[in-house]
Amino acid sequence: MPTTYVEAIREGLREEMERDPNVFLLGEDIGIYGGAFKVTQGLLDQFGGRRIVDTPISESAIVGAAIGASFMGLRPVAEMQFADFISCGFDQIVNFAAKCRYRWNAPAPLVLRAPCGGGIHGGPYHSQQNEAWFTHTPGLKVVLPATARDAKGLIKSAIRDNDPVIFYEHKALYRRVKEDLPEGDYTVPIGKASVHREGRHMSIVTYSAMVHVAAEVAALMEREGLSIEVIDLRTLTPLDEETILASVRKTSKAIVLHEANLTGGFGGEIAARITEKAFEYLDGPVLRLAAPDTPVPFSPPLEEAYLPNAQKLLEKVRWLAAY
Amino acid sequence: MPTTYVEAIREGLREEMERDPNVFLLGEDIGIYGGAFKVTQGLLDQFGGRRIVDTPISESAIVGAAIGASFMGLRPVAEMQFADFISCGFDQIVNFAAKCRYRWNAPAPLVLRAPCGGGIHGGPYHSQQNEAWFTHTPGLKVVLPATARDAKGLIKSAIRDNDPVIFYEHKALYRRVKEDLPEGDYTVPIGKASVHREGRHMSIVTYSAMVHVAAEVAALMEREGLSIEVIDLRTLTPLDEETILASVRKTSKAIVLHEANLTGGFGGEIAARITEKAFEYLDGPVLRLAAPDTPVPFSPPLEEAYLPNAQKLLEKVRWLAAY
Amino acid sequence: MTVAKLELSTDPALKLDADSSSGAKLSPRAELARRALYYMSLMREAEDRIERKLYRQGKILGGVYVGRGQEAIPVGAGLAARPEDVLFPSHRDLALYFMRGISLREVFAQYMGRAAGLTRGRDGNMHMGDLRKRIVAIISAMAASVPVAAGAAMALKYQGKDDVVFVFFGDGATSRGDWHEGINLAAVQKAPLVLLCNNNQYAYSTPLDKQMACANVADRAPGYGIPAEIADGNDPLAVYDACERAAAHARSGNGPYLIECKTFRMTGHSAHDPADYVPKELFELWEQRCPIRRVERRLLDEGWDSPAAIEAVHARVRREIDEAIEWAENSPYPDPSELLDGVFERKES
Amino acid sequence: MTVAKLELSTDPALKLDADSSSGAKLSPRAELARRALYYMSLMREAEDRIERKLYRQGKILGGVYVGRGQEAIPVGAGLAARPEDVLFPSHRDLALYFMRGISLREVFAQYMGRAAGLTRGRDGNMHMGDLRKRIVAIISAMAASVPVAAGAAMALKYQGKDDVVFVFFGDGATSRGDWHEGINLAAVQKAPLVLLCNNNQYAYSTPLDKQMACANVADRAPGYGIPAEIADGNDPLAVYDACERAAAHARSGNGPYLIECKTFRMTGHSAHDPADYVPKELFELWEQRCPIRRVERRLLDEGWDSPAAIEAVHARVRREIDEAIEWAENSPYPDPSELLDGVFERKES
Ligand SMILES: Cc1ncc(C[n+]2csc(CCOP(=O)(O)OP(=O)(O)O)c2C)c(N)n1
Ligand SMILES: Cc1ncc(C[n+]2csc(CCOP(=O)(O)OP(=O)(O)O)c2C)c(N)n1
Ligand SMILES: [Mg+2]
Ligand SMILES: [Mg+2]
Repeated sequence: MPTTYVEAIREGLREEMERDPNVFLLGEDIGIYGGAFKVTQGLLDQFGGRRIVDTPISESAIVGAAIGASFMGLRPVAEMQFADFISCGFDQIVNFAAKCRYRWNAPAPLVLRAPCGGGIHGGPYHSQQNEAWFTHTPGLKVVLPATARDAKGLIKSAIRDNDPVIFYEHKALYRRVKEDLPEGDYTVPIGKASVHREGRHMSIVTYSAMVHVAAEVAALMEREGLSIEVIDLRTLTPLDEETILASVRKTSKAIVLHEANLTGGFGGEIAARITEKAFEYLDGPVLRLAAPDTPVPFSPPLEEAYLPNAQKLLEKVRWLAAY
Repeated sequence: MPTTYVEAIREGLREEMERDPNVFLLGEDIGIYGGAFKVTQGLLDQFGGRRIVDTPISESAIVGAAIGASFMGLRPVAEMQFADFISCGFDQIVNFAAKCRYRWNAPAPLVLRAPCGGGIHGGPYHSQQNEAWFTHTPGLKVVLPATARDAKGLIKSAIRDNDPVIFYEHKALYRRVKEDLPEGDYTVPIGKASVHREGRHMSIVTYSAMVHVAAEVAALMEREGLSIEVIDLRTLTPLDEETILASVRKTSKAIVLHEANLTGGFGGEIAARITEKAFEYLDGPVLRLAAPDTPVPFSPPLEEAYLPNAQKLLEKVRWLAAY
Repeated sequence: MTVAKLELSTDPALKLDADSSSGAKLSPRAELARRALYYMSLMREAEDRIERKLYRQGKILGGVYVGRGQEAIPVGAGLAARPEDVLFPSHRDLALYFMRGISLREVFAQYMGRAAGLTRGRDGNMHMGDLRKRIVAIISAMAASVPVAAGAAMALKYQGKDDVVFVFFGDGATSRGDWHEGINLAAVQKAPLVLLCNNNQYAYSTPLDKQMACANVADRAPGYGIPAEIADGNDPLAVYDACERAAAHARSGNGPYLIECKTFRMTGHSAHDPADYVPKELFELWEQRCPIRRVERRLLDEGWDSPAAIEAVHARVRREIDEAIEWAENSPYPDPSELLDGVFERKES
Repeated sequence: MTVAKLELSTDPALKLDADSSSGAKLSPRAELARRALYYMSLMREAEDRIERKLYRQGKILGGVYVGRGQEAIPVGAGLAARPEDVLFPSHRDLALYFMRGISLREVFAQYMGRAAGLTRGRDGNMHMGDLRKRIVAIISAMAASVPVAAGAAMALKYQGKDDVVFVFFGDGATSRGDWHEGINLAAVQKAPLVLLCNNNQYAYSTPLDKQMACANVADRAPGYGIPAEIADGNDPLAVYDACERAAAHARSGNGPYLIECKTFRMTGHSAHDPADYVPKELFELWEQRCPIRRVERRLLDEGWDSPAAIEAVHARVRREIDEAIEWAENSPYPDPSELLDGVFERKES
């Protein structure tokens, strides 16, 4: 039976809670309601209110409390109801959690789960893809799975990791992607990209929901004889530069694709690294496809114009192929 | 009499307050104390407590109040005591101020002044250079003057601008750079880079305190026969791409330099744009020099190892010149 | 920048008196009750259509939040607010928009993501505002409006005006840091701010006792050195009276004033929430306190209106809504070519 | 991860009794007073050296904040805390570090940015902590420790322990959203949290009445449904007694308890602030309430100690400090090659 992305995360949480009595969850409406996206559904029944803690509407206190609990040896997994509200707990994340190991050798092994992304007509405050704020903050690991398999394996790794991990779950994937998962306990390493699809002529470097857009385009172009390699970064920090560079050195052409806004997005970082470290291999400029520099609009025709999609990617692919 | 950077900002504030009765200042300890860096010294005497408002320690309320006052037709200039505390008002900045014009046509013409940067042994919480969080947030203008002349001209433009402007003042420049300023009322446009020094063989694209590091290296290399053009961006968003590209198309080699952490810094954006839009002109990879991916350390030998400086830049310049 | 030109409300309900069957001059109290009935009915009916029809028909996308059973709060406050007063609605205060003269057409267009909505399709549902009408759009982050409202109130004082700001929020929102910072700043600055809490006893699925350890939101006021009172949130006239006291306090330079309206959320948190976690008895209990039925009874008991006149109000509301929905459904979506406009001011060149 | 192994404090002041000239067994109260004197003297003298000597000599860089006149707060609280209790000091609580067995050498090395400091030169001055000793490093953002302390307290409850958390903050810090959110969460969770406010009547240059519109920080406690009391912040035994009550309350599962210590900041905000904005009379008034002089008088009046014994304490303190400063000055700076270590866990490979 194929497992959906949302079930995969839930199973990952469940298994880790069964394995380690120090793991507990906190967040808004995660108990009896099972969370706004039902990720934690059923966990209250299984683990009780001591380990599934409904909090007041206080993102800063949620993050702060997770830090404090992690100092005491617990393994908190905090949910932001939407990634958009992570900005309400921002200071705790970037200044407290991110820096405590470096400053005074106090690790804060916590996980911050953040349902992100557009395509659900959520408008400017329920669609954000704001990972770039955190990839620019040393001390945070930023993880964004694209598949059910990775979602489960990475949430488990995140919980076991001894550093703070921001775990972005793409809302549009929760119930849309599914697959058969390996039996039993498995993890997917943080900091390792995956070659989602191999190819020879061009690399598309991407992550989260956009992996599926890239795969769609790769399949289409295959028929036209263009072999595209799709790199799913899975983790942005620490970045698996090796896998990216190996791919680009092979294909000599690269497009970086993400759903976040273009300017200042992580795509700039990737493009810059490719250019700096594989300059001699490049047979064309590194292109970027990302959302334009506006808030995420609500109305369907606007949101469609906003989000990167296969059609927009195809244009870039064709242009670069012809370069 | 040359005017220092800090005096230039103060004069800019004063002139705008004299010009427009809707301009007022708010922040912590900006009144009788004149601000932690004495930027607002003397203004309480001249303008009184109605227009120079000392607030509680509430960065979120300071930013929020500035937004609300701007809706009512005022021109608030809010001070963050250190740029490091801007994360405490983060949600108001990125979600309220940045998006209100786009969403419902409600401009928020406010200025957020933020003393930033290292070199003063401030440690992790009094040295940050965190502009990249905001350059990735559509709707915010991000300005970072490097000279006294620009500091005055840009603070005046920022106050007159009809969009929210984050104005980063580099603490290490406050009393270190000075120059003769134009007489009377002048402004420097937001969104226009300046060619700080012309050159033919290589471009260094930078901003804020690092402009002076680049200029120092350019002067040194001049003697070795390498002519370096130093581009002072002054504004990061909206970015003056034209000036950057024109320079790189002329020199064919570029280094991007900033004090902020490397990964996810704005340097990636600049390098990506150069590569994408001037690929054919490049005679070598676009290099970046930035702080490594750690918090800003306190102890002098560590801080020195952390901050980009002339010596580290020279290495990159020589490497690229020889490419 | 030229400051938004004010277009202050011509209250549509004023027309009620003219329409009224009885020619006799009504007492001010009776007029208030009538206007309250009209606006509460308008809000109830509009939201019922939104939540129970248009949303289920897929004509409205995204999150849909309604204020069923809580209409007395925006309506009571809206009646007390002067046209120059500035309103910061929260997500269960739809009536405020109508009371500020924003048309049903614009509101339905907004909910349907059409170009004619107040945000031209850029934001959804109740995320709307109009500076010309002195009504400020909420953002999603609970309580984020409170510091902004504090700043608006500081500006009114700066400008030497005796207008006040009304800011609305739920019980759950009071847990947020912004709530605390905003009230504290306004209190220190003695800014003219009326704070209206819709205490509907739940925040999404979270009941009050998991949100706060004090009995009343009003118990927080002494910590800011400001007065507070608890009002019957299901009686628009009680809310009105409290707002009159609060606004008088604020207008006289005494600073903020907190009103906690006790009420109940007669729905799930949003249209997709069946609210299984709420004990059924609570819905039954509070159904009997329906603010609309209550004001109707009052109108009848006091002899201010006949059953027929009351039915006429509801009928007029339904008519207006039918018309507006039809109009909105036929209005165009925004053009994708506008996507990039208005992130920054467009500079004339 | 292996959780930090606890190395609980061996209280250096315990040695005082052994050293004491009088062989007679002291009452518990007398012992407390003596230990208070030692730690207050240690903090005062260490900070005087830091602020008035080392800083001015350029041997200490960055910001320097001292707690002159406010020593009774960390010392009274530190005496009441059990070794397993978790401490979250603020920036005027240096004594807590000594009371947790962190050496003067480590502290001076920390202030001078040396490798032997608790942060190995990565952070400065009082930004230090040691999980093994259950003392958590402050970050600069005022009140950011409060939610973190709330979480630590939740964890102690989760673990079924009867330890408590002490979190320290200033009057100005109470304006921050984090203060509100952290206390509210702890209150709802009935987490064992003792909240200690150092109300020294200023936040940098900002006097209380520009920081809050209520008379006392303690007035905020009812808004969280928690008890509060006001203590004489210049009397370590009064602070101790209040902390005993607070900790007993928290240990019994009753949740947070707030203590507001009224005191005065006998310096500028930091070493570079001449505090011209503070009326001179206030310094004179509060000088008479010096907590060190006060506990000395008590020791003498009660016949617990002789003038010579008291002088011996100060002499011992000076000796210990001289030694530690010399050691720290001669200790190495961190090696720049360590710059990149420890952002993340180093993985054994
Ligand atoms: C900062 C923030 N966190 C979470 C949410 C998600 N959310 C939307 S409404 C809501 C509950 C609000 O409760 P309350 O303030 O009592 O208002 P009510 O919905 O009951 O009227 C939550 C948790 C949000 N909007 N903002
Ligand atoms: C969020 C934040 N804003 C501003 C500052 C700068 N700052 C450092 S201490 C201080 C005053 C603190 O006052 P209070 O809490 O009363 O403590 P005190 O210094 O009086 O002991 C300020 C404004 C800060 N550290 N954190
Ligand atoms: Mg509620
Ligand atoms: Mg203070």
